[in-house]
Amino acid sequence: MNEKIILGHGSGGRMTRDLVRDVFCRHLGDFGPQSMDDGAVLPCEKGELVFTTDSYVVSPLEFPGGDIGTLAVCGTVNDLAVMGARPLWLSLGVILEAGLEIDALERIVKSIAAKAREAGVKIVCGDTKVVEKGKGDGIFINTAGIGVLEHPLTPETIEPGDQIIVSGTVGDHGMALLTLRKGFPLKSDLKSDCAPLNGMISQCLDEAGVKWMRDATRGGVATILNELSEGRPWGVLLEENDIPLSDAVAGVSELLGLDPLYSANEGKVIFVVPRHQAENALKGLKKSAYGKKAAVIGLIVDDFPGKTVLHTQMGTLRTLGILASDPLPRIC
Amino acid sequence: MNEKIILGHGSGGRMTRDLVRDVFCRHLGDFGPQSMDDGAVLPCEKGELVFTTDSYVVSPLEFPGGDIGTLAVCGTVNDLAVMGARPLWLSLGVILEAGLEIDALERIVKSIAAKAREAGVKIVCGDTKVVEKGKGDGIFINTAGIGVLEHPLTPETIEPGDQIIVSGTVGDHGMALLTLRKGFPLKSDLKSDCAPLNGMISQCLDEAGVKWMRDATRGGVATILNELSEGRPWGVLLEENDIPLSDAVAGVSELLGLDPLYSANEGKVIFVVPRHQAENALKGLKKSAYGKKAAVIGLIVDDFPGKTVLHTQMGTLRTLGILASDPLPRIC
Amino acid sequence: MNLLKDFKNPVLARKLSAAIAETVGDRPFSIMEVCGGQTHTIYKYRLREMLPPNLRLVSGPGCPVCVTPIEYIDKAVFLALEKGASIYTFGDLVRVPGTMMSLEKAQAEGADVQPVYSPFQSLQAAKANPERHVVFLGIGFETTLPGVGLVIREAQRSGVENFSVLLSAKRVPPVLDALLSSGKAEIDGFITPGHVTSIIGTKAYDALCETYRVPMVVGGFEPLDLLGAVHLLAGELAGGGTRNLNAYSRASSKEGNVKAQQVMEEVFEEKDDELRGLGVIPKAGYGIRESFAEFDADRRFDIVTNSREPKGCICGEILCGIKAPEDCPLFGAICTPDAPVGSCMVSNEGACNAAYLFRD
Amino acid sequence: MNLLKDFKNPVLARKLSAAIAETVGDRPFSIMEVCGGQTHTIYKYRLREMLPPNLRLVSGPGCPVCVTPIEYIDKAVFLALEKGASIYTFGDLVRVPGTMMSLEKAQAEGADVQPVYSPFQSLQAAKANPERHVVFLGIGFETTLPGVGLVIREAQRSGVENFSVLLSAKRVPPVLDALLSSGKAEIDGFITPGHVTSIIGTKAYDALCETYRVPMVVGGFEPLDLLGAVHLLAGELAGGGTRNLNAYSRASSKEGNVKAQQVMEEVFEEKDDELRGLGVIPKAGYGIRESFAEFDADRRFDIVTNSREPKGCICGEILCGIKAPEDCPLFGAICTPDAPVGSCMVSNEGACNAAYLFRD
Amino acid sequence: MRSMCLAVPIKVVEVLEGQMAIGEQMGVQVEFSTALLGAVQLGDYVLVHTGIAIETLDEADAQETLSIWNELNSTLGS
Amino acid sequence: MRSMCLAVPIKVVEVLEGQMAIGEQMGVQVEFSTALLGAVQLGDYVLVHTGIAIETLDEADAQETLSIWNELNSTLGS
Ligand code: SF4
Ligand code: SF4
Ligand SMILES: [Mg+2]
Ligand SMILES: [Mg+2]
Ligand SMILES: [Mg+2]
Ligand SMILES: [Mg+2]
Ligand SMILES: [Mg+2]
Ligand SMILES: [Mg+2]
Ligand SMILES: [Mg+2]
Ligand SMILES: [Mg+2]
Ligand SMILES: [Mg+2]
Ligand SMILES: [Mg+2]
Repeated sequence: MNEKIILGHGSGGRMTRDLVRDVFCRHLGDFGPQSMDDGAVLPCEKGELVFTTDSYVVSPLEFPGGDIGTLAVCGTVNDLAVMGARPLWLSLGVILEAGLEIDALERIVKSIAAKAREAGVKIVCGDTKVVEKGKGDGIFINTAGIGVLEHPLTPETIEPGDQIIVSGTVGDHGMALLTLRKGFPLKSDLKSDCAPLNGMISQCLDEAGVKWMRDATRGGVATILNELSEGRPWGVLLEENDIPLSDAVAGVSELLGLDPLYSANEGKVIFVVPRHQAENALKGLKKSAYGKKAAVIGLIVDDFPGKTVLHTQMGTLRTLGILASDPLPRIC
Repeated sequence: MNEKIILGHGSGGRMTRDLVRDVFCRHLGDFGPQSMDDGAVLPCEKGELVFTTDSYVVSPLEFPGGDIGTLAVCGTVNDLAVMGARPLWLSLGVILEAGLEIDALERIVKSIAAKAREAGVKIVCGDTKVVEKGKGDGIFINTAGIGVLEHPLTPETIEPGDQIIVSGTVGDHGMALLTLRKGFPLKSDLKSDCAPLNGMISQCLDEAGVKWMRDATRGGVATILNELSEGRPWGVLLEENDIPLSDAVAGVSELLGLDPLYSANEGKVIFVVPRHQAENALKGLKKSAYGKKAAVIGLIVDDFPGKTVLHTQMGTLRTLGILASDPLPRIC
Repeated sequence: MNLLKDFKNPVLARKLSAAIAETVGDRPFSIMEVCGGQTHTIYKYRLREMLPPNLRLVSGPGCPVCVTPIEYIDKAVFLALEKGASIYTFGDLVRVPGTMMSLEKAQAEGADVQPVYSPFQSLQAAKANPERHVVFLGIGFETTLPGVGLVIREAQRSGVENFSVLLSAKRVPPVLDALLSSGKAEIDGFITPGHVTSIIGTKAYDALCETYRVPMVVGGFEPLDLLGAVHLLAGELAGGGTRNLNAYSRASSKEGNVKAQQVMEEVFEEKDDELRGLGVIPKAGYGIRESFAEFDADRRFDIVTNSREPKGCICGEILCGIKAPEDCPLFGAICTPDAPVGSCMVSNEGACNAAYLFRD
Repeated sequence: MNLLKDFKNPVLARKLSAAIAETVGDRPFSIMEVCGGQTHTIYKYRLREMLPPNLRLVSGPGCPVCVTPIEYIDKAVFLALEKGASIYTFGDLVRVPGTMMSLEKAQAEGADVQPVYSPFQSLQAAKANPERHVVFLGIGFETTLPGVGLVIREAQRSGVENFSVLLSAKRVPPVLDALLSSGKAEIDGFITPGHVTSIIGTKAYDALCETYRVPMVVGGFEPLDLLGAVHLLAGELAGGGTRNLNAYSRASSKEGNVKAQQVMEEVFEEKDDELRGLGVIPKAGYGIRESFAEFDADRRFDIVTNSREPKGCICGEILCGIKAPEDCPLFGAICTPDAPVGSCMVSNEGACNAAYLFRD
Repeated sequence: MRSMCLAVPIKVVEVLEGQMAIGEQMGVQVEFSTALLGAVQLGDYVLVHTGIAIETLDEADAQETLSIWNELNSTLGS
Repeated sequence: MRSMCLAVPIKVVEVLEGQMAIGEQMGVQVEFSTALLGAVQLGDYVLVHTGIAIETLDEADAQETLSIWNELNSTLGS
């Protein structure tokens, strides 16, 4: 390949997936990730560990509802939790750009501490690098996380009739960051939904036979559900009217012509549960402050195998595909 | 603090340590690292894990003897190995700058695969982000690593008479990268010594009662030995004449007025072993291609408690302090 | 009332759908929705499912990104990379392939490319960064043009020297005229573009209806707006009418927005212009008047391009309503939103993009 | 032979050491090593340990970074941040604190600051980046000046327009003259700087020896060079001699490097100049001649500074040999290489830096 | 992000200097130019395209349109 | 990095165009200007400071200096 990396390669859409497959997985072979899952299940002498990593490159560094530090803890904690693990330990690698205000750095580190405390995880090792001004963007953060696998998921048992639940309103993080773009004449009370969800998830796991779950980050609910349905003998059918949406997210979506189903969340999980457990799952979720607006938004169906389909508010059916990429700001 | 981050904060010298202590450790408190060690020992149900992280921001991305990918694997593998762990799993987080050639990326990923294979570790999870051109520097890599603790070190048993061993020539990586600086009219056959040392180390551990070891990366041998001696009731005495040095490293040092004892290594370990085991340790090291030039370079002494002192080639004694920082290029 | 939600009411939609079916019976008709925004809504809500199979909806030439010649992208890339200009643009343009590269790829080569919501942002950026030259990519139909005119006027009024507009402005009526006069597309009626009509007024279509004896109805962009427009058209088609009607009267009038027309008149002048795939059409475009020449990037810079249209792309025929995206052999196989060949695959308002995104 | 290693031979060192001790007996003498590079070697190899305690080595004013006024740093920062110039500099200068900030901190504010090994690199950079103005920070004594002169001459010859030098060039003999005439420092003999002497020749010290009746010996930079110089000086001191001798004859001669002197003469002209801590000294500096005015950053730019010397720093007295670093109340407590107060703490050739780095 | 044909009804909540105004739509505020309209009143609905109001919306007309469509069920089966 | 007073003996291994040469020191090659010297010969030792040769080194002189110092043991105890 004689092409160059462009922004789209980091969009989280198909271009990212293709790059990972064609470059990383191909060359790493046996030494690379054996699945495209966000975390890896590791055989331990007794029990199994889950290990995951994410880098955070959000701009701006601080935003309503959080900052890059909040994201770095919550993102990795959530990645562990949605694998069915109890998050225990995080690493913290920061790349600082010369010129960053130490005050800003302190605020971010405080956020990290606060979220680690809330999530009950310890940051057990770290690393600091500084790059020249103009070779970074304030601060980049990598966190890797280790958890103990307590509730292995069973996507292979998913069957038509199983219910799709989302833990709250959709698209908040992405739309909140979009309205902050420099020069955009928009104002709203939108906040990122960034939150550590391991507590909420474990309450849900206690109550319901969760078969699969995933945090709906880059690419949003539509992308995550596509990952669920792809290659399966069944399909996902969503009910547009049932999808929780804050007024402001709906408003920004209309103003900018964007679809909130593709907008990133940093505090929302999609669950697949058996139909008879859906009520319990909702009850469990609503015990958490982060799950108050949880709702059943669709179900697994025999029709449309491999696809995710939306029953629109007009009563028609529309396939939800995966977007290639967005010319949008970095949001996580 | 109303100061700003400057390059010195990332030099690996005292400014870095102060920043970590005053900002990260202070705010993270109980949730942060409990020691300044590079890796963390984690209680596992059966046995103990070691978990470590490092970001790699070297410039240029490719250099004689390796590339940023080589570094990212070897650096983290070595950090695990010098904690007495058997490295098992790595995570891989990359931050790509728009405009990076995919060819270059492929070469780097191939290096990662090759070094992982050589070290016998698996890269089990990863993450890819892309930032705008001018907001990064080609590629930044973070690797976090997990190993199983097999040979806990016993620095508390170190006593006068114990021998200091280095596994080979000193300063190669740092000096090799320095000669590559844009516009510098220097040429040499210097290569980075970047290598995965877990194999060599385990051979040494089998042969000798290693009490302490450390890879002598940023800050070089002098800085790492200062970390060893600081606050101890004994001192470290080095014999300048015994320190293995390649001609080219000596030559660049003279030309640029630099001290190779402060130059980074990416394939060298310092060991402390009991006097009677030193021969065995050397024998073990020399079984590895990476340990052929291993040598005893000093010993633990009653004099100079807390200090590292050099017996110079002139026969005088000189304290080796820690440098504050260097106005040098990023080298790891 | 909520002007957005009420026009998505599914109960009313079903009523309109039934009324349409009853009105057209089983006679076959083809209706063209002129505007790309309308195409987007039709695909997004799958409105074709709500129409009888004998009533065909055909996408028209009203997607501004789609009709912009490839040379325009090449010029923008040239200004960014060779002249070091900061490019401010509607987001849709960023991924459109040029002959050598898209603006997104130019970005990876170091170009400063900023997606904006409003052309005013580009003028603000020029004022805030006097050391850089800011070029706004002024593409669009009559909906967008008055705003671009306002910004140019304001730039002159406030004496901004580091700002210019690379213009590719198109006019709907001459394009429809060309389409109808060519006789290639067999269209029985048109849904004319609501927001363009807000500016130019419904009177702009009177002559077309009369000359070509074809009914036209102004349509909005909500599902009900479009079904309402189809409903009115169905009545005309069923009864052989050729009137110029308005199903978007809450937002467009006979005269249109006179102030906006004045701004356009002041800043721009009509000219023959090329539309991608359609060729040069008399009076189909606007240029910047001599009195504002300093803000015309084309005049201000010596722009050198070497443009070639991509091989095999049938965007032109699709824009004329002669072919559908699925008729293109490249569609979905070689040409996808990840690696678009033609411009119709890029914009959310392009027929190929909508057809791909919302495909089954 | 290996000209580097052989002059580090510890056996010969011990012989010289013994000979020195025997020569001076127990009479107290103070010897000043003039050059910062010599100070560095003395600390690095702990040569004081090899001398009898009654023979005191005192660091002199020959560290170029140390004697450069703080205003010079302020000018460089101004050029970088206010004029957007690219600053090319010897690495030692990067961390020297200015009144407001060091160049390293300016870098964190966006300044382009490039450490180089040779001034030629800066001219190459100017040729390679015609859109930027490159300023080379030309500081140094006579060792360094001919190279800076060569680069300025070459810049003129090749018509480079985006290059200039911010000059702060000092001359050793007038500085020693001022030191001796002030009578403040009680120095019995001088080790004169080997590489400066390679350029200016030993004859440059003849008048000083004669006027002030003090012996001088040219010393090199290897441990044996310095011990050898001390050995010769010891002989003079013991015998009351005041000769001007050369212990570095393999690299310096009576006449010095005539070509280098010609380059200096062509490009520079002597002027009274300020040395940090020492004040203005007649003929102690160089300026750029009118014929090369275009390459003089001071002439080319309107540089505005508001410089203040740091409080409490006694660099000046240390440079005169009146005080030692340890006499400064800030030394090691408030002033360290991490947070240097004065310039002597920054350069590897500064007395405070060497004293701190190699302290026990 | 789609901006080209997109125009959204916005309720005027504040009239600013220099032919600018602030409007609201479902809790989101947007600043826009009113230079293409006559004077706007608080409470007016305007159609905003790329940060510029291009038309004042006629609420009564909208209401009427909707009720005409609603009437369709009297002539047709529901 | 220290450059200010630092000058290092370099052996000339290649003479280039334009008053430049390449020298070697312990396996490291450095390109430098010879403009301040007369013609340099292969094998000459020169003193290079900031990329510029400032003097030709006199090996015989160095040898002599060393042997003078070596003679000191005949007059002193070792
Ligand atoms: S599918 Fe692609 S190539 Fe074919 S007409 Fe559409 S845009 Fe052109
Ligand atoms: S220790 Fe610091 S403040 Fe004191 S004289 Fe030296 S440089 Fe100046
Ligand atoms: Mg992850
Ligand atoms: Mg994640
Ligand atoms: Mg995830
Ligand atoms: Mg580290
Ligand atoms: Mg930046
Ligand atoms: Mg580490
Ligand atoms: Mg490390
Ligand atoms: Mg380490
Ligand atoms: Mg990830
Ligand atoms: Mg870069």
